[in-house]
Amino acid sequence: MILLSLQGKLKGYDPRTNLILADCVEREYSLDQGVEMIPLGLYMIKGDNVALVAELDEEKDSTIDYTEIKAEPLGEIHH
Amino acid sequence: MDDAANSGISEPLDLVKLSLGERVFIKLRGDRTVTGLLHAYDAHMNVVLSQVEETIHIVDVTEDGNPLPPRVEKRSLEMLFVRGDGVILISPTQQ
Amino acid sequence: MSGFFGFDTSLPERGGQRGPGGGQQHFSGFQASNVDETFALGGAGEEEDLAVYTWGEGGMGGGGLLEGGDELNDETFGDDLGEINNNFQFSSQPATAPPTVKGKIASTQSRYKPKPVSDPFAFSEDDFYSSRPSKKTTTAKAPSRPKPSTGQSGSVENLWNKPAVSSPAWGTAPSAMTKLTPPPSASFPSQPPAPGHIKSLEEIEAEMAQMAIPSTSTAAPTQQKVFSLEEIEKQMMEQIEPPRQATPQQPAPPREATPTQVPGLAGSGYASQQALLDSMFPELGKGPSALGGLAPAFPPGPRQEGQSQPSQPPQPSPEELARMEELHKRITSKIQSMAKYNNLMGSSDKDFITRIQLSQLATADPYTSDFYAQVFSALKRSRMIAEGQGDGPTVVQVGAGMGLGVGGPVGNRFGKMGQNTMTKLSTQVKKLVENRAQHQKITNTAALQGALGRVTRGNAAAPRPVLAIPTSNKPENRPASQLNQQTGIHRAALTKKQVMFALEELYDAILELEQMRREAPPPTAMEEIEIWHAKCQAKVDIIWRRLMVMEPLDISIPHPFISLVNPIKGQKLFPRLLRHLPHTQSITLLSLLIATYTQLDVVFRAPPPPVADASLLTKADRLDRVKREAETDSFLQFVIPGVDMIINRCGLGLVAGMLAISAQRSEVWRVAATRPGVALYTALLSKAQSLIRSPTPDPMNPQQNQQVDPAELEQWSKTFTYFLHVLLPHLNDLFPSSVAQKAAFGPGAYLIGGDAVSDREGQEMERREAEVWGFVAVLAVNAAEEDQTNLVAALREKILHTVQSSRHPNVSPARAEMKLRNVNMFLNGLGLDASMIE
Amino acid sequence: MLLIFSFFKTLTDQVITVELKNDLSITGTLKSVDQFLNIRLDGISVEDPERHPHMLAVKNCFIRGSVVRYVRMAARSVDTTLLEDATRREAKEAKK
Repeated sequence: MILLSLQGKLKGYDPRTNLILADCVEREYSLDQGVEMIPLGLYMIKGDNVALVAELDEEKDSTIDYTEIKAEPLGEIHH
Repeated sequence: MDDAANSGISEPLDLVKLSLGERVFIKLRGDRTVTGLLHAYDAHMNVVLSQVEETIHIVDVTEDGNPLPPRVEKRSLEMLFVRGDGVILISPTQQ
Repeated sequence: MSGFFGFDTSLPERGGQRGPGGGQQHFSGFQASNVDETFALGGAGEEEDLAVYTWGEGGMGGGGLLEGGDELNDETFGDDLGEINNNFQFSSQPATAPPTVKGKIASTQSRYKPKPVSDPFAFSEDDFYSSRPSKKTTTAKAPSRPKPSTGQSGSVENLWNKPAVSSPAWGTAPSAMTKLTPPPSASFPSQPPAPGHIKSLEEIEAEMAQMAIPSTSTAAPTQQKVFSLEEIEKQMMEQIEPPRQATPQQPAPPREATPTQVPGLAGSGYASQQALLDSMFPELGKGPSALGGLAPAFPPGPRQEGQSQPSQPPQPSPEELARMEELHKRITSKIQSMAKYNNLMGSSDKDFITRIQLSQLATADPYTSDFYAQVFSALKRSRMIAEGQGDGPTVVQVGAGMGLGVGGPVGNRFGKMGQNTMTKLSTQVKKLVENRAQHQKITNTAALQGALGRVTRGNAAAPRPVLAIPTSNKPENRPASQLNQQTGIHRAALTKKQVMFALEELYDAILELEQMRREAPPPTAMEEIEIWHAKCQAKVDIIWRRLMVMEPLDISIPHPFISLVNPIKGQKLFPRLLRHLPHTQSITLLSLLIATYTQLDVVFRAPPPPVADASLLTKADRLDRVKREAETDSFLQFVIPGVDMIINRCGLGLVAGMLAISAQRSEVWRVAATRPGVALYTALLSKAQSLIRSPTPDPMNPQQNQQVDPAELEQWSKTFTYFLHVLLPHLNDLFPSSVAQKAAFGPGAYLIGGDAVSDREGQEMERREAEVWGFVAVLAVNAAEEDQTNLVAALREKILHTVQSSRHPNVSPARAEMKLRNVNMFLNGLGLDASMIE
Repeated sequence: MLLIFSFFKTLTDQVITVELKNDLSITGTLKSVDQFLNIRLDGISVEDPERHPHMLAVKNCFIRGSVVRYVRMAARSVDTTLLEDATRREAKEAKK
């Protein structure tokens, strides 16, 4: 399972948590250099890969300088 | 503990039912074990416990790959829900 | 409206004039982006209600459906069918307008006319929201039109189209998920091939072509030319056509019902179950009518077809039957191999399944599936009202007896829901429940055994584990309650497993009884009251038997009843038991308890008073003490109040008798040295005293001041005096502080003596002391004159020590005050006071 | 069958901590739950922000039931005796 932390506009969803995200940007976290933002465009994500859907607080997000943030990527979900 | 069979116990869940309100030991995936008072369970092995002590067995590995001696992390929690898909084993604790 | 995610998830309004280019769309939450053009979405506007997924609306293609039940067509298919073409819209709402639009915008509405009824099956607010858009948007967004297959126009493409179009013709379940069961061979003119020779498809078809069975039925035209599978299907459809048009209610197609007709095809459980569901929810969904009302044409229960056949055609000869059978098998396997993609579930099938699941869940009695939430919020509400801040209904009562949501005005998750949606939801749920209630009366569960396998309501939701434990019937493994009746006068005590099992059986019985009590019939219905009362009584008897109180006194050590009350789980059950037991039985129970009091863990293994310095103890010892303390506390919290309740309803004679039992059966001072012992005796003595002081007015003649029955009084004072004399020499050892002092050795002794122990532990010690002082106080009150002086004499140094230590410099004022209060409890009873002591 | 769902319903508006199977622990107020035990939390905070800065700019979130390992809550928000009774009823219901 790829460990994406995606950010995008939620276009649609269903009871199985299948999601449609527009203007997707992948945030790649790493220990050595800051967060890398990779634009991906329009994504349809199958529900069972989704762990968590969070609402982004836009202004708070703008205050964070992601080039400074250094962290391991999110851990894998071990079933 | 004498052997289980009692004419009233027809399926494994009945054994778990005997421990309602009693202290149980639960083995979980990810090298974790949990003990606590059992207050609820269902067919998926979802469980609600109180006065819980969680033990995590960790084996750290140094860069050059040789494992350090295993260590144990303990946590105590007052009320805990455990999702059934992580549960391996439930048994009454030996008092 | 902020839905499940707390932000507006509703999707773009469906613009009025929307050519293929798509105008600017505005999300209420997000700015429009060019994406919308490429991915024009079905409207999910706020005011536009939900499109209830009428059964069968799924991926049905455009025209070309040779379906019966024409009168339903308009409502189902709308007027402008447009010409028949290969553009089969798999999604219910084609994203772009189909080319042949005659003026009117061919929005989904006109084409499929789904009824705008909000989703009736949202179990909770979240399903309501999360399920709503999906119906409208996600499926709508599925690639709406299979791109005109450029190169690949081979049979696979048609195959894909074929089943979608022709499945109804096969007379099976009217949905994309067609388990292509073999066509009813009845309408299949067949000439059996020569037996024992493997045929290829062409040969089979060739045979079928030359077959010329003098068709008795008028309808089937017999053509001579070789026809491909498609023609066979078309022919099939025509044959199925006439019977339905003639008399839709006619039980079976007029063709002779040959034995090779697949049993259960027409009245398959699937169809009957669906008919059952439609009868349950006529107003909620149009039912299969959208697909030409297949179900009614095939009444459930194929069995009657056989018998009620009007004209009996000449029976085909047995070997002809065998040939038909063999041919039939080969054709079936052929068709099946071609149709292996067919068993994907269309969205309409998923909704059908959901409808079944939800019909299992809807229940008139909210307790069955929502017991914890219902009772928890009721308790919370009553507590809030008790504290005076209760304000108005906090459980959202949606529909009669159907508490859907939880949470007061502050946590009311329905706060955000519009009022009309609330009323709509509650009316639908009410209809759902009422339908279900009267439905339960008429159908038996057999009807539910449809294609989904045995769907019995009871455990439809819970998986039925298969593993069964072999039961060995060694004596100690038989259930506790039966065990005791047969075996000899003395046996081993119950094992922990047996005790736990017996307790669980008791709990189940108690829960049932409590539920029964809740469902008392209305006071007016006299005979119902009789039955109900008898039922409750029967349940009480079962509970009484399971308590094993009537077992002989020395059957085992501990007595079976005592081993039930020993674990905390048993103690917790005690008060709930007493509520249901008649007075006589509870007295028997109490006498047994008192007679076997010393067998109780909390008495036999009573923990020693808390030692000032816990470090003196080994870890195991400390853990054991903690456990025994917990058991004692729980005993005092659960069992003693029950005991007090029984004692309060006893007369003086009974109280005297009970004291006598205890004095006779156990060393009184050992029992009195334990907290449960002190509690029991204090209860007995104080009840006796209150009976003597202000005897209970005789209900018959309340004015005449009731005199204590002299005989009982005599019996009581004799028993009490004996009890006191046995106890006197040990009075000092009853106090936890003196026991601790004696037991402590080494540094601990100084700690206790110097009272330098931490204030918290000190106060705990004082609380324990208070219990014993209370006991000796009630002893003093009951004692005759000279006994009181003996009592004071026996306790002299204890009183002095306590008073002096209360004046000790490093004793906290709080603790000192507690000490004085304890001593005064005793002294005031005798008209003395601690201050008198200098 | 819906015992645990019923249990969680009574926890709405209580503060709980959800521990995921990738060791990410999120504390927040339980806003709603469904029968798959999907959870919606408001006003969330991550337990170990240095290790998990991924959610710094997040206020509320939806957690899929299947990725949850534990849910921790205050003992006072649970009536254990009632819960045991409810479990016994559920067990009896399942055996019918």
